[in-house]
Amino acid sequence: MSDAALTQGLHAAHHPRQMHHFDSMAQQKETATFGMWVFLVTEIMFFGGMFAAYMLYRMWYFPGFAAASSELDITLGGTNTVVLIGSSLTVAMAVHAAQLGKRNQTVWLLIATGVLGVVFLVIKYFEYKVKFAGHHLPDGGMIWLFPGREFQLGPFIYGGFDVSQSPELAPIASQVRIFMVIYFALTGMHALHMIIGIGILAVILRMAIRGEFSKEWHIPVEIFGLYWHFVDIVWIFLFPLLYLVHRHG
Amino acid sequence: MAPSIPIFPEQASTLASRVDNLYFFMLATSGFFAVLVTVLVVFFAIKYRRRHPDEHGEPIHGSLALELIWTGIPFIIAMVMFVWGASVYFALVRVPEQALDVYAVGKQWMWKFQHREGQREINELHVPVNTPIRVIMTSEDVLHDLFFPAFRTKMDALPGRYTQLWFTATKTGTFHIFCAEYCGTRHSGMIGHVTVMTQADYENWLGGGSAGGSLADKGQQLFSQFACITCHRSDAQGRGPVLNGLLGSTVHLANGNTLTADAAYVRESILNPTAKVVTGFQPIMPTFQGQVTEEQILALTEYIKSLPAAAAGSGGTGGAGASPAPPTPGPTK
Amino acid sequence: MTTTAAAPTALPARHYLNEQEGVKSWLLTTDHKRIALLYLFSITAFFFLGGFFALLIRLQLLTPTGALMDSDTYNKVFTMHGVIMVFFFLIPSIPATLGNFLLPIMIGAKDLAFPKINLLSWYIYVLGGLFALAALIGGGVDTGWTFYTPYSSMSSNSRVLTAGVGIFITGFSSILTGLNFIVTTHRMRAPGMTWFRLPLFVWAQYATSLIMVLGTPVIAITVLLMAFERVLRVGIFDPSIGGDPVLFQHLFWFYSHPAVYIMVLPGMGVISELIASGARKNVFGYSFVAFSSLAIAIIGFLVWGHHMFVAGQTAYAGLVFSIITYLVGVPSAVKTFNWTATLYKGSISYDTPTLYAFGFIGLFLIGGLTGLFLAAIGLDIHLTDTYFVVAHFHYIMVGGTLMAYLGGLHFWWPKISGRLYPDAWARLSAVLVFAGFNLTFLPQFVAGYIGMPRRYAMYPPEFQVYNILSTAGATILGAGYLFPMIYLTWSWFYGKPAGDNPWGSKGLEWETTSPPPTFNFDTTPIVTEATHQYGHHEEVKVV
Amino acid sequence: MSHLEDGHDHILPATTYYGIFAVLMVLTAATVAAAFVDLGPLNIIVALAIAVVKASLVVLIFMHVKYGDRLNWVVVGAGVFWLFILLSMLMLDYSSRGWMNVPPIQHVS
Repeated sequence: MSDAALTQGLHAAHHPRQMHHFDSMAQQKETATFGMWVFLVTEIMFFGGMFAAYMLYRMWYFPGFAAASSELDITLGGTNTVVLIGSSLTVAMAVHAAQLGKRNQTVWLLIATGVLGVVFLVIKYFEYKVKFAGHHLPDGGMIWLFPGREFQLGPFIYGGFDVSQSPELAPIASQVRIFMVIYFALTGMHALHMIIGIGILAVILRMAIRGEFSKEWHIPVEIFGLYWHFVDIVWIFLFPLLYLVHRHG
Repeated sequence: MAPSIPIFPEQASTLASRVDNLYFFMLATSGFFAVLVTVLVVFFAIKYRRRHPDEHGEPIHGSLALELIWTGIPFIIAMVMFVWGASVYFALVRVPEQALDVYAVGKQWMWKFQHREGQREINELHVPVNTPIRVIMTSEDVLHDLFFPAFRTKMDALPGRYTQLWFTATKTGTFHIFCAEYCGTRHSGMIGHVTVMTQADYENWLGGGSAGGSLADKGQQLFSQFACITCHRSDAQGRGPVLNGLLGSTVHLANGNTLTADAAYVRESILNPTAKVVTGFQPIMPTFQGQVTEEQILALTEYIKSLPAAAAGSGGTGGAGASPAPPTPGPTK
Repeated sequence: MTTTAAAPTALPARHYLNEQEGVKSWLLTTDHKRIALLYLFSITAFFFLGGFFALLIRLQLLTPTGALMDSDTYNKVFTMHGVIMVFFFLIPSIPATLGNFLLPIMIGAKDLAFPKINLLSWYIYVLGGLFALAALIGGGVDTGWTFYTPYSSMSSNSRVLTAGVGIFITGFSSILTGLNFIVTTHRMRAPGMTWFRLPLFVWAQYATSLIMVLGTPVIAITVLLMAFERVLRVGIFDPSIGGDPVLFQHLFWFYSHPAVYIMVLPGMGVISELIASGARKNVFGYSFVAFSSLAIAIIGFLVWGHHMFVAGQTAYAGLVFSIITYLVGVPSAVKTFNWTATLYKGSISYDTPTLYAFGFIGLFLIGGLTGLFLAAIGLDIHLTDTYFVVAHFHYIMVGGTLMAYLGGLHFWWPKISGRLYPDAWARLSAVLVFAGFNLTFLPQFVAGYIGMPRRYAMYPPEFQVYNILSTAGATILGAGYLFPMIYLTWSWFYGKPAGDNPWGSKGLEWETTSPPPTFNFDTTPIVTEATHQYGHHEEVKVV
Repeated sequence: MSHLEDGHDHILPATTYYGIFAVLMVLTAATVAAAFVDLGPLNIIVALAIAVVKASLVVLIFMHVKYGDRLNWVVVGAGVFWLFILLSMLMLDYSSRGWMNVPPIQHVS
């Protein structure tokens, strides 16, 4: 690309990171961050479809949602909230360090972000494991994939009765089931975004270690920061919506 | 049916002409605009054709007045169409009080109709002329749509829900029934006929064959068969609410809400008994999901409807005044 | 064709097509023009595949009992026709080819903002397309392109999952294209290219991109949930365990109604350019045409419930959706009147692109006006799910979008290929397409009002005459589509060099060479006037 | 592109980030605490209100929208607005489900 630019003789000496089709570093940076923002809007709508389902079924099936939500581990969920907001802080500080051109600080803050991200996923793994062991993962036709994993109602309490022990509470069971579906869909999709984020983070960390970023050019850190913050924001909504449906009484 | 070439569907219901009038109005209005624009385009294209290669058009940039006119006029016409369409729609969805109920259940790939008098038909429906008919429908599997082109009405039949449509046929004869919502392989085979008969013919037809008695009779058999009767006793001593006079009455629920009992409530209470528990009763009724078909639910509903309203003094309160069931929580089937 | 300069004898020495050679230079290109050609090639393949299914549909319906195949096969054929035409042809058609090629040139940029993402979007499209083909080869899908639950999730025994994954993947291609266009329009305009100097095609692409970015993620998650439902029986759309099948329809149409505008808005943008160039005149009421695109894009998100008037949504929701639907009709009317007024005192050519533009106005007029019938909620009860609807949306999508696409292709082909196509053949095909189209779909309005339901493999005999007319028309239409494919391919190799500006048109794309150089312009252009200013633009006249 | 800034980042002092983090922590505690108090229908409103405040802080400060291009405000606003369209138009149907659509069965004498 730089060859073509040279032969065209269009570009005066410019920063080596400036791509051929931009006129200035400022334009390039504004373009990249704006692009990320537009992408995040699509992400809002992507989660929006699931939030729509959540809203409808919460309205219809509040008892089931209350029973199922109260079975989620609020300690683990709360810890994860703290962890994720903490990682938001570290990534914000990483961008800050990159803006100031402090390489070492950027590297360590990115590592901290990654560690917190992994901690979040590990905690999530243990939460999922409990649900899996309790057969709360709706599996439907995939019995062959999860032998003996038929959906069961673990100790979901509704109106003082254990739902799993009372056949007449079976209707609550389907409500619980729908909550669990939405829970796994939302948190699963969120966790997938975390995993992708950690993958991107690894690439950026490598670039940071190699000293590729500078005061003038640190676009990747910045747009990664935007992405990571967005994932954090999703969790900020997921936590009260999933874990805190009906904690009183 | 004679293979003649129809250009217009037969008008065979009271509302058909209202729908058609709206259609003609739309045809006229949009025809006018289509012709107007087409004539202008053709006229301009000929009059202002390019006469030599270097010619330019006149630089006319626009006119606020014209823009306002051709924003305003379509807007007004659109609002007229909306209001007209809405008024026809109200007529199509507002069922007359004295309508005769017929039940329809869609199933891949047939329509099953049940008359209250007990007749059951598949892909055939017999109705009397000049009588408002309401079809209450549901589906046993996927989405279907009951479509009567000659009556200008249709409605989706959804699994798990009741929907309805109504019509008053104005002509005797045989007309198409189509399934209009794609429902799988034999979707195009899910068609039938509605036969509109004179009142007298219809009475005869009704008298012809109702082997199992009326729909309510069938419901009564089911009521015993499923042992509903052990809890839902008419003497207000059962563990479930008295059902006499239930439909149309106000039900007070355990969670403090009230509702007006209708077919959907009855259906939900059979399949999902704990969803709406009557106040003073325990959520002890087992679900009948998977044990009872949609048609049987309709029969049960019809039976409940036929119960004398004034029994046991519980009146229209859906058994709220009955003594509450003994407190037996937990698994008591 | 009108040529103002002496006929050129050769293509320019260096241009984007010969800058680099070899398959690899195409598969790894980040040049928006080459990516546009990659798209052109792939969507043409899908168009003819979808067209083949259309032909099968028309042949089947020649006789009431179905002349060709059994119901099951027919259901798969119309589903694959719909899926391929909607997701793999119409949605990418104008944006990914003409938009990709022209948007940067029209705003005086060297490329799109994110060239690599642009290439990525093509690969994603191809991957999605491969899934669709896998579904097809693996036995087909029989749900209809709408994938309504619970049929798709619980009942159908066909390759729903594979097709769903294909649509899910292709959605991201659409999102990335839209994202690229939005960012490019905001950030990459040449000096002097203010918003109100943008060609109307760019406005239309911008409005389209908004829908792609805001709507597509919702269909992605909806299809995903449907797939979960199908595999895991999770119950989210299954009424027997508490789900609501109507929720699927809401989420589906939240995207799929605006998707109609993804298809037709770019077409409207093309027509604005064709009319302006064909009449050598700036478009009448520029800002009204520009803002009507945005209005359509935004209001278009508020009307999805008009697909569900009989689906079990409430009467109240139906009424609100009905009235908003009428509102979205107004900007479309404004556009049509402005195009017509543009012709007034123009210098109108009868070149092929102009013929297509006239055809578009005629067909879009019918498509749009019949939309008013369907928006009237009392009338829609009778019309919905009949052939009236089929005819209506084909008038919009095929009569509108496809006419505009072909018109645009003929208009910019000299720019894309650097060569001229045989004009007589092109005009003949334009006429064939117009005539064939009307013969195919006008009878369907009549059949629909009489009550012929859509998606029927067999039908009562009284509808036969309309189906015969339709099939006859489809044959002509097919020929009309085949010709351009042949003579455009021919002209790619043997056509006469076109010169920079064969139409004597205004616009940045006509100021560079044909074909353009890799970076579009030798020097960054500086824009000093609004779009399509012909003649003496200092004496601006307002009537 | 005249409206672009000169390309220099708007650099916030590090203390701002720590301050915002502290506020976010306090709000997290508040949302948990509020959930254990019976506020009736207000519970969900309080929970969402706190979440919106938290999200706004992240968007405005951590993501620099407060200091960036006006365009980014528009983009964020568009995202929120379209989500609102989706949810509210959906509710148009579901919130009126009980009004009329279910056929009441009357007594036919």
